[in-house]
Amino acid sequence: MAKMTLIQAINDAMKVAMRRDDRVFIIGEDVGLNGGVFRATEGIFAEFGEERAIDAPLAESGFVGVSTSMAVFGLRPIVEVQFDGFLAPAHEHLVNHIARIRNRSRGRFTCPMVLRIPSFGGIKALEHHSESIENWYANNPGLKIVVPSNPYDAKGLMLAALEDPDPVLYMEPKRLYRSFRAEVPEEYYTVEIGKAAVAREGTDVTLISYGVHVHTCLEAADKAAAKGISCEVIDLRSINPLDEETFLASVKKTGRAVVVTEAPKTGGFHSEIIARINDSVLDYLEAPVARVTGFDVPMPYLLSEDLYLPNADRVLEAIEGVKNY
Amino acid sequence: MAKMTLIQAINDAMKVAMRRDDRVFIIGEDVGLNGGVFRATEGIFAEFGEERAIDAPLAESGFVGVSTSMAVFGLRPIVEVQFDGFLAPAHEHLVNHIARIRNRSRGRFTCPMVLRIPSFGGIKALEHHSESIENWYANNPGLKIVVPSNPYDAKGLMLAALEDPDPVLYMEPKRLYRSFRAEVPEEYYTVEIGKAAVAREGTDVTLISYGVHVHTCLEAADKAAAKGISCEVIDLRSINPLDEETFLASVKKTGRAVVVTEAPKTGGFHSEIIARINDSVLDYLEAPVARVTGFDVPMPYLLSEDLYLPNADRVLEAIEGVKNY
Amino acid sequence: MEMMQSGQLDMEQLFPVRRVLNPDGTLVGEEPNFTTEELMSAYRWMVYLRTFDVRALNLSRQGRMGTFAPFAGQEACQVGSAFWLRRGKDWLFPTYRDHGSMQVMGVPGADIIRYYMGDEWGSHAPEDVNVFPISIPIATQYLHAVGIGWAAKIRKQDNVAVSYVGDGGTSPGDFHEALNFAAVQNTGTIFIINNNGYAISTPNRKQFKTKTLAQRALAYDIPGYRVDGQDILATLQVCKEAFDRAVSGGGPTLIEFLTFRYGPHTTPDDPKKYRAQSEVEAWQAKDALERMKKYLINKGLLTEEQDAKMAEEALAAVNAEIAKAEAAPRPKLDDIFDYVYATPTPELEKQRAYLKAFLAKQGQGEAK
Amino acid sequence: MEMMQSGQLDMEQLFPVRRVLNPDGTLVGEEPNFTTEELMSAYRWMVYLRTFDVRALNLSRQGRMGTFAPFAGQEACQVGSAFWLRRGKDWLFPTYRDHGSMQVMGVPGADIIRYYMGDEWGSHAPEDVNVFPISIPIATQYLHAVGIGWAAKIRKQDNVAVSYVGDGGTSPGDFHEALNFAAVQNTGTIFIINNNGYAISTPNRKQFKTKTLAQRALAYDIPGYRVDGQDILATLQVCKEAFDRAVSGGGPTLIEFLTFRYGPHTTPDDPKKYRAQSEVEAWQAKDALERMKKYLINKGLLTEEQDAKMAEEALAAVNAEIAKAEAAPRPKLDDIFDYVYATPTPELEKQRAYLKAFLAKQGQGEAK
Ligand SMILES: Cc1ncc(C[n+]2csc(CCOP(=O)(O)OP(=O)(O)O)c2C)c(N)n1
Ligand SMILES: Cc1ncc(C[n+]2csc(CCOP(=O)(O)OP(=O)(O)O)c2C)c(N)n1
Ligand SMILES: [Mg+2]
Ligand SMILES: [Mg+2]
Repeated sequence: MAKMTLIQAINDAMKVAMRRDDRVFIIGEDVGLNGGVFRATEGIFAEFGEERAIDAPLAESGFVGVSTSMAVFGLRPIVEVQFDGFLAPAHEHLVNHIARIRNRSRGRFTCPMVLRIPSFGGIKALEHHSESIENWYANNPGLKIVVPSNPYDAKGLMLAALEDPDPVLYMEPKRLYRSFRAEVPEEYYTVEIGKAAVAREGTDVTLISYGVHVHTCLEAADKAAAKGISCEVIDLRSINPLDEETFLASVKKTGRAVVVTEAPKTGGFHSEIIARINDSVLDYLEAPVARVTGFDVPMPYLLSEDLYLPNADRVLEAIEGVKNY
Repeated sequence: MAKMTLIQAINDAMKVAMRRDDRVFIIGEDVGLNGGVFRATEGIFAEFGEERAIDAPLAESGFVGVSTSMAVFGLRPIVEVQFDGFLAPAHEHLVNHIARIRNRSRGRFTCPMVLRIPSFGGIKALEHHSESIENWYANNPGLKIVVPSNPYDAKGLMLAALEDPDPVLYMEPKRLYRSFRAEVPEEYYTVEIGKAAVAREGTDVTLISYGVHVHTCLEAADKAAAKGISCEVIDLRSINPLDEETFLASVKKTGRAVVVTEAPKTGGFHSEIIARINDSVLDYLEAPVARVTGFDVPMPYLLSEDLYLPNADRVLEAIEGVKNY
Repeated sequence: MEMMQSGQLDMEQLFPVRRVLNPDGTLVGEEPNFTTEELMSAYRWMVYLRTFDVRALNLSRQGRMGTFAPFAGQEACQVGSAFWLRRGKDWLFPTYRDHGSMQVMGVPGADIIRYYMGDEWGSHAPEDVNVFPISIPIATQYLHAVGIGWAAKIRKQDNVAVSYVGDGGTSPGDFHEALNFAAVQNTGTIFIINNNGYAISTPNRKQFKTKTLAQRALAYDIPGYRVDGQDILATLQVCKEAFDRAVSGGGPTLIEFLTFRYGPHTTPDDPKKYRAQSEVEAWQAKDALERMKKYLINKGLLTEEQDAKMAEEALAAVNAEIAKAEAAPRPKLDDIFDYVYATPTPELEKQRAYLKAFLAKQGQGEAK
Repeated sequence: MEMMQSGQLDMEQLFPVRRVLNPDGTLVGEEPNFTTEELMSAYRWMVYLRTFDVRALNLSRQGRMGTFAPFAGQEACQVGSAFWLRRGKDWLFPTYRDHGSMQVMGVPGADIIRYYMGDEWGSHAPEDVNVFPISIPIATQYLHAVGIGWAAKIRKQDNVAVSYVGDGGTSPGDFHEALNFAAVQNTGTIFIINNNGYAISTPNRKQFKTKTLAQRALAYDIPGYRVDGQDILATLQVCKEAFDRAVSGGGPTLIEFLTFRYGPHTTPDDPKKYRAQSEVEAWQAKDALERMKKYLINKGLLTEEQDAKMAEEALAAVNAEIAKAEAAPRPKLDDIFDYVYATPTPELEKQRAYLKAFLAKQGQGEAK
């Protein structure tokens, strides 16, 4: 075991995978010699050479598009998009090809690819560098979407994604890259894609989130505890497949829920969670499910970023709202 | 008054607008001499010439991108994307520029543009020609999204969209292009963007949809009536802004709701409607809101299309489900 | 002054149209060195494909399949570009109009008909045939072709990939990104442009300013060619050169075929709206099949009788493929759920169960 | 054989590097015809911008603004390309590194600092300054520039638009789509490529295969130039030719500036990871400001004293802009809701009210 930050865990996972499987390679902008703008690929160029740590020309459609057939050919691409907002040029390849090739060819061709997307806000970056883009793909069958919230899951989900026979969007919460360290096994292990985790057990209110805001929820849960409210925190870990069993069981138990995501409110993925609760455990609800989200505005520039982002106090207010409904 | 099909109403609206305002022009693939692959722009090239009915090179990013600054310059582009699935190459321009230029420049630059998107399935077309792409943009502030369900609204919403100071995605249900005719005033009029319509009044169950499936709901309502269930049908007409008042009032009255959309189920826009019901009128619900949607699969090729699409019988089953809950 | 210089370049002269046979079937220059077998095989393919295309368009018109994109007029481009590829080794990334090339590469005609009937099984290529499903999103397939060459390079293999676009397909950004990636990585990729003069109704002059598309190669320092697309010997010759270059690590090639589609863009299209009948006739006078036929007859390799027989055989073969397609089982309900992922998600299983239960209740069972 | 032909073209010879001043400030050829006022104004701008850039990078390092992209080393490209534009008439579509051009065009330095501090108001150009907000999505702005020329054509006006990309910015599809659209429509667009050798860490050789980027012009039949980006007289001269062409309906021009950024890509970047110090020094030896200064002194238009004074004035001016920016009001809560649409939706008003109520409850009022 070693103490690693989330980005070290991602880096370690990629190295472990590349040592085990020579079909795995990394492609993207500045992922080679430079080790990535976030240093996620630090040391990989040195250890594996420029054929497996590829600095592509600056064209997302291009390197996502070529990676598609490289995966079909039998390689295992890890594609790094430099920032969330810059995945947009590759949208056509994701929705019309990568997500569909297995289905279109009735299994004749498949596209096992991991697309790494540094995601979400909170690091006071320039515009287009702090986006919540999961909703571009949450309604797009054929893709899987995972979001780690801690170093252990980051490594395990990356290795699981590389084993997965289907394309996986791996959304990395930038804000957590270096925010804390945790124990991470040095050896190979996987965290099953499609299984949520109970990050904290509780009895009064269920808090549901993924990525950064699992921590916002944990912080809010502490504050709520101080006020005598016991919160259970669910870390979805995977947006697709969505592990409804875990959060439905919790809501069944607590009868109260708060969903926390960072994307704009209207049409955000959190609404699917509310819909699932409606589908299956409506009768157990003691109060409407509360949602703490971003606002229906473009991600503000850094001076106004904090106004936009969900925080523990906003979650706490929502917790009290559903508790005292 | 004249009886028009939905596509004739769209054609008429564009001509009316172009006669009133010489800043309005149409750009897209084959929209000029050929009159568009659906004949939506029939006669416009002849009447307004090739500078106002522009056959662009085959590049969606290109003609959506140039139209952005043409709108900023002071013109009023109507951009036709040939089919829903081919909007993907222009995704970057929509999410990073068109939706944001007003906000980014604090009102200094604006982008009044109407993007026409022949949408949804039901016409047994080739693949990528029958997509429900509203979810790419339903979580994207800065854009408006409208979907007409009849010729009268089609003309009124088009003219309203052309008056709108902000970009409007105008999703055209291909399946309704020629499916029926209705009275459409010859003169200029607008249908306010952001106001839903009560397509049919009822007391027992509220059916909420837009576009093609307003008709699926009406058909189901007939079948339900035969079984003694009175359904109210809400035609949202606009996805953004979303007129929650109208459907919340109805659900408050009926206590039962079925949401019908064609996109894949998970993460579809219908879940936002369920979330809004949860937010505001949960206590009035006699049963969980039912959803009749597409499945979590890519839009099937034409032989399997009918398996995928919501139909009146599936809606009827849902109506009985919520009624007998 | 730099401007003058580049402006001075005469691209039509820099990229002369490669031609081996004159429209009347006589040789432009010296005899090309193809074996009799190659000559006969190429011609037989064209005869078969012309027949296939005409019958398929009829099927579509009769509603026995959905919208179809015919290629009649472009046979020499399709056959020449797929002719040299190694089955089971090389790759082909077609558009909706390249079912000629697909069949030369080994895709059964029945599969193509099934695709256009609206069955995904039509895109399930035989195990030893590396033909990607038809790409309808224009130009995206150019990048896929580059990925194969790049992957092959990494694996120290020599797989060649051919991909196609039309004249309109040279406008999307992916066309540029693909050529640039291929040039930088020196991949074994053959980029075909089937310039048939129109993108649906949009003529070349509204699509690009230049007199040639081959000159796009100059932007990437890769070889570019213009070829008479109605001359099977020219298409075979240039594609062989490109194939040899690709296999030997010589990198990518851009080939512009000057050709024409005799029919509509797709079934519902009405070409009279945007092009003159005289233009169609002018091209038909240069027909690739006629030209090759005359050449073979002059060479004593073919008689009218043999030709008529070949046509009969082609028709029989096409009809057999159609029969096979129409006899094939219709797609099953499970098909739409089984191939979204290697293993359906729990949610997908619920949806499958819901649909089956619903249909059962409707007394429809699996049927539609 | 066609291949040989195009392969034979020597692009470096076809697109010779335009240079007016040698690195030592002496003339390459005959005296260019610029007025003394133009010469002094161009030099003064470079001195001001160098000062601005150095100070801004420091502000960023001190945390007084966010991540910043410095352009020191590229002043001659920025000044030369914006110099001839008509305020209130022509348009400029900058990248994150073109705040030099933006200021020459009339954007206050204070606005640029506010932008990098993280305030959208920094992108609110003065009413008579048609400078689009910085485009960070690479190459998208090239299409915006084409749209202006096209719209102007439709409105029978002669507005010129200039847009920029770096060497990396030539790879996205939008670069190709923009050049093709501009060529077809013959728009009055000036396409600048600031080729500074690297896209963050990625060197030219991994970005493209060719020896020049100017040759991309050959793919569209538009004029292309290569220019010494450290020579203000060369950049002014070529850009004037391009401007005159654009205004007179002569169509688009592609200009490749050979230049270099002395500093990091952006504040957090460490160039030592990917380039040698010797390379930086080699470029600094060709510095545009030094070169022009020598020229002006030789010409008797400038003395060391005047130069020193100019530097002082520049520093004072820059400090004034910084002071203005730091004194500017911080963005208000309402700002994030007021500009999403011309009129906020009912839902947005609810969200605004919720946020205000929440902050009030937190006792934070409007403040953060
Ligand atoms: C990205 C995209 N946009 C639009 C279309 C619709 N479309 C199908 S074929 C076609 C014209 C293609 O013309 P060309 O590239 O010349 O090929 P051809 O059909 O002439 O063989 C268009 C616009 C598409 N398939 N993909
Ligand atoms: C579409 C897109 N992808 C990635 C990025 C991240 N990024 C910002 S600058 C840059 C390098 C640009 O290099 P170049 O075009 O040469 O311009 P320079 O920075 O050297 O001036 C990259 C990859 C981006 N801004 N946009
Ligand atoms: Mg064509
Ligand atoms: Mg650069």
